[in-house]
Amino acid sequence: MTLEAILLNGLAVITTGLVVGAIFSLVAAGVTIMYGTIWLPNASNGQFFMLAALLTWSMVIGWGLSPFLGAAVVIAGAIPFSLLLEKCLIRPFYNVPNRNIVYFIMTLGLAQIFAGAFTGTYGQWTDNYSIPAAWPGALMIGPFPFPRTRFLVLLVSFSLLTGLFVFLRLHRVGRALRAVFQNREAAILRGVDVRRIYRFSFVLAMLVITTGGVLFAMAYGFDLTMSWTMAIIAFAIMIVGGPGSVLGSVVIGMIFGFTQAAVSLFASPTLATFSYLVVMLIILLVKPSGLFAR
Amino acid sequence: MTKLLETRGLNKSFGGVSALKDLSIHQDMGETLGMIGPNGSGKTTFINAVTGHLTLDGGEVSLEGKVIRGKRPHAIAQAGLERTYQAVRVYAQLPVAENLRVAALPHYRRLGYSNPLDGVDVLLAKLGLKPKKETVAGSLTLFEQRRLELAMRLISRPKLIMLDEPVGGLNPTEIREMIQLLKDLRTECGLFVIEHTMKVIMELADRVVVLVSGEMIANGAPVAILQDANVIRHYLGSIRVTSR
Amino acid sequence: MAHRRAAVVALTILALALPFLFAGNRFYAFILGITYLYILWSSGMNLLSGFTGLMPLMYAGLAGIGAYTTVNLVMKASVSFWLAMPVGALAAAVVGVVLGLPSLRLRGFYFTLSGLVIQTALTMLFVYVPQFTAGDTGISQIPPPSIPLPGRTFPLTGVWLEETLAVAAVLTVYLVRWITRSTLGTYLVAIREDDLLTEALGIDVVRNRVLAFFISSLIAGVGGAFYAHYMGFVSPRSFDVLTSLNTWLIVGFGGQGTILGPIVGTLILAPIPYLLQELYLYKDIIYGGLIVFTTIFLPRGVYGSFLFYRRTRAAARAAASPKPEVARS
Amino acid sequence: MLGYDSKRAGSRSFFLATIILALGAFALLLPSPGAPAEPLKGEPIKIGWIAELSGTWSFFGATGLTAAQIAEEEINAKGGILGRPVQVIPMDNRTDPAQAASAARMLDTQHKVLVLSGPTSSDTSLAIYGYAEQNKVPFVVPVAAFPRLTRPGTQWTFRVEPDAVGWGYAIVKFIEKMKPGASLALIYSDFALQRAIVAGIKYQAERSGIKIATDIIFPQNATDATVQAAQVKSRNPDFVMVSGGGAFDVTITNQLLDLGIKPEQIIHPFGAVKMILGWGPRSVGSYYGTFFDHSLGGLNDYAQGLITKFTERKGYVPAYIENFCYATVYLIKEAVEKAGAADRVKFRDAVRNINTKEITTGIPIIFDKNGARKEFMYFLQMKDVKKDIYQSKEAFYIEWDPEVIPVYQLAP
Repeated sequence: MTLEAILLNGLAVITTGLVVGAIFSLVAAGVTIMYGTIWLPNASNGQFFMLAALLTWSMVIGWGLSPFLGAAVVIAGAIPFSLLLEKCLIRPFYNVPNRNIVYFIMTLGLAQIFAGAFTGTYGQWTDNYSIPAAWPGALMIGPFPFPRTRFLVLLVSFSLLTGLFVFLRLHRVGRALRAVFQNREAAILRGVDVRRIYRFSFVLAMLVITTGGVLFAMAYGFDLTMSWTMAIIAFAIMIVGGPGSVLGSVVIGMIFGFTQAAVSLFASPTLATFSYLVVMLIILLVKPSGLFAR
Repeated sequence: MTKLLETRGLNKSFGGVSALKDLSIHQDMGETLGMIGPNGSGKTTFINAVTGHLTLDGGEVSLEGKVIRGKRPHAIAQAGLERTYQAVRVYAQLPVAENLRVAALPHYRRLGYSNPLDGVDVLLAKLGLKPKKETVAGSLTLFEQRRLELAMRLISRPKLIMLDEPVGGLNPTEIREMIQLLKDLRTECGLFVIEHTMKVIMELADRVVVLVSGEMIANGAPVAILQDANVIRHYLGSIRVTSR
Repeated sequence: MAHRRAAVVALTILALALPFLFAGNRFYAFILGITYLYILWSSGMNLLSGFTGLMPLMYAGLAGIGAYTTVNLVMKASVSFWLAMPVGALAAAVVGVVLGLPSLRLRGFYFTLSGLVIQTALTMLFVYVPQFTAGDTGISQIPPPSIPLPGRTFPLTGVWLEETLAVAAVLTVYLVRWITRSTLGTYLVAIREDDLLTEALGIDVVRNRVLAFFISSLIAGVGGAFYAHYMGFVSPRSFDVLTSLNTWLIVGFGGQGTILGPIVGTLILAPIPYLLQELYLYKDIIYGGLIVFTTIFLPRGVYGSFLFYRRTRAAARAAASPKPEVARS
Repeated sequence: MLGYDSKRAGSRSFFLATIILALGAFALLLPSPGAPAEPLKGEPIKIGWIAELSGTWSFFGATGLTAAQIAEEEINAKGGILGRPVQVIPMDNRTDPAQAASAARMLDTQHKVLVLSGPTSSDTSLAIYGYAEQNKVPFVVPVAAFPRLTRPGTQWTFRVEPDAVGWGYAIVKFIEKMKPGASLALIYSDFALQRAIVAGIKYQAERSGIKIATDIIFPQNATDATVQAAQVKSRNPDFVMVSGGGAFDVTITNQLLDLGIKPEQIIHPFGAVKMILGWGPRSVGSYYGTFFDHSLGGLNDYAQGLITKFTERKGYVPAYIENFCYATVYLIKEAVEKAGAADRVKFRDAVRNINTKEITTGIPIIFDKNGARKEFMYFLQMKDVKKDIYQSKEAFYIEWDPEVIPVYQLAP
């Protein structure tokens, strides 16, 4: 290979790793917050991700809004939606023993409902969804043209992740949230209103997942198969990174992103997908609490 | 003569912090041994280690001369060494009779019974649980559950039962009854009792071992222990001698 | 309980007779066949999810292993179905035990999660070993089993195939019933309720868990083999996570940890996709709605709730009268 | 079952309300299945239409069914078949082969259909193929390209769409014509269909002196192709054959363009309408294979009728999938009339010996002994893409005999 070719491939790997990794990390962060605080393993996270992406698509293609406006609307809409969900389906189980299993099964049901609704509506309209570049053109990094939109997606997701970090570390509510991560009972003793924290973290997590979906829709074309793939990947990252650990989900998310990007240079991508599952299983067996568990 | 229970140089540490420092304790046949010590002094760890719920870092454990160290908990239980838990543990969803049936199943053949529930009624009568036979265990009072717990051990005719705070959470009257009950049991099988309530230890134990941060600092007759300056400094000073 | 025994016998006879009653209409006969398959599967899964308290989300994957092994033996090595099926079942059972080992380390939910992972891995495996599975295009024209009679072989087609499934289902239910009433059954329930205590009482938790996995996976494998040769077609999609969830939902909907629960669940849920053909756009929604509904309103399942209600009433009476009678499940 | 008492799960009625509301809301979103044609007198001639009506690829099922129903209505409006109405009975296969198999059984045993048809994907078709061959039910495959559907020994199945290995053959022929000795990069998802196409390409490439620059295969449900696009770029081939599964196809295409591959270098083996719209204006200039396109010249009245009626109903123009479904219904009509009765064996023989022209395109329909059709393929170049409409120009047309290359060895 010529030097230029090597440079081209190298930059491709880096940028792809970053973009894909960032989106994975976002969704996984949402899932992990949900599980860490509320003890809610959200099997329908993939569907929520999908919902966000599809709605963005509708806004842009259907209503002809600008991608940015569409994104904003969808993300804003996520708040009341998640509040409603919390009230109807999540809150009633806050005091149920081994509620994680209950939640798991219920969200699996939820996933079915959404899947059905999607195929019954969007599925009738088209088989592939893609929105025009929000910011057309590309930045030249050496020989490698990096599409502006995906650069934007990168910026947004990273600033979001950092924001999430700072919030959890420094802000009062964020600290309370982490207190609940670490030790529910202790948090209660210290007078944290756990139910409020639960509700808050659910909405927060939903927001993060929604944003992930929106960003994905901006960066890539997508179809209805994406939801289940995303659900599994997010779970995988959560398991490996350690439930409740945003740091874990970011680190592992990035690793996932980069492996997916790099592996095709050396091995078959199919092999990569398969290896995730194996790694995940080993981690589950060796350290069920995950690598970054507190 | 062979000891009922004998441990030689037990060692166990959790992440560098040693919970048991080469602990050598023995219990004679027919003897009731008590163990006291401040919280986190390793009493429960000791039971866990002896009954195989924990893997030891080092040391020997033998029951009636037979080595049981390294065996899995169920094997040790079948060898005749059973234990109870600090927090009462019964099958809350199942009726009393079913609880006992489960407890009897692995043992009744060895005891030469044809039916796991043989002799249950006698046992229940002795523990005053007869009328509760069909009640769901979860709906029993704590005291009843403690007795059921005991019954579930006795039904397998163990050589030794290790009781982890048998009167925890009981009121004075119940404690008195429980002590009486345990006294009567001493004829049937060996008892090893961990307690904070000195009253229990004083009345039951023939001999007391004092554990402080995994080390045996004293060992002798209850009365003697009460006077032991060392013990008072380390332990008794900190608690009221009467029952809670 | 004489009337109870009578009811059991009556049910059995009915189950065995139904295929002939439905013989007139191949369509309903087919749905009946599917129903028997799911009775078999859900009873098998119930042994784990209901009586042992482990939710094996890789169940369909195990069925797949049973199915593919059998199909390969029959179609490539032209082994008789009746020899191939046990081999397939055994393969499923062995794999099931191996994949069940995590349950010895992982408690409750983490095991469920690992099951999800394993199931996904198995489905991918089926897609990417086309030499055994023909990849995602699946294996078609799988012959129905046949009984070698002196002189000629008698192919089990039409009503006889459903009858075979009926027998298989009935035998499975009886097997599970027998197990749950045996010592093993008692141990499994004990382990489900409190594994630490159970171990302390001298019961080998590991051995019994492994045993449960073995039997349950064996049943999964048998079901898989029958499925393949009844449908005449298998593809990885036949054994994906949704199938696992279907089976689980049937068990949960009917009532875990009861013998009749899975049967009730199957009778209600299994025919739905076939009877609701016209509502194809709503099927998934109805289905998902059922799952949510079950988790919220019938945490014990249809039959389970009924038993629970009866038991609580009995308990109330027990509290009142000195000579109580207790409802048993 | 879940170890908690439902009473603790809060007010039941409230939940019931919310759930019902939720379901209701979704129900409102859902379009209702297409309306059946007004019936003529007499026992209808039933076509069992097993399609992807729900599940992942429900779009193809839905679009195909609409086209078939247009044909159904036209035929019934013009007096049906042998004076009897034709009835297309839609049956969902949930994009799941196992479901397709049982759907076939239902149509056979419950509805007693004359012929099975409808699937738009290879794996569901293969499931039905198994049932049809085993139970001697005629099966006319409108849109499924996997060669195994007409493997030697096939008795009851007939494929209207040319087989995927053949597409590979056609692609290479097309490249050969444009630039002899050109180099071709392959970048595609790991699905049976794509594997078959590539098998054909590789086989014919050797013989036509086309160099395979690189061969990149993605797992199903991959998300990003930048790296692979870069790999393609760094080999700078003359042409790139792109075929991703679902929307990933669009992603690959865009990312190839991002990296400076020219649209004129890109060849898509097949172009369904929404795919073409998905590739969008950026792809103008690139090529795609097809079997029918509204922008083809000299379309007859049937074709025009299909295009107008279909566009009215769906808001987008029909392409080859829709056309095959439409034409298949007419093919069945003609065969029944030849057979003179709605009898399965007679019908099967009639299809075997049929020698006719595709109702819309006039391209001959002749089946070989395995039920494979005399094959053909168009290659079109994209000229203009708007929101719901596009224009293309014919660049190449080729016809060939199914077994000009050993399709059944290449895609067993």
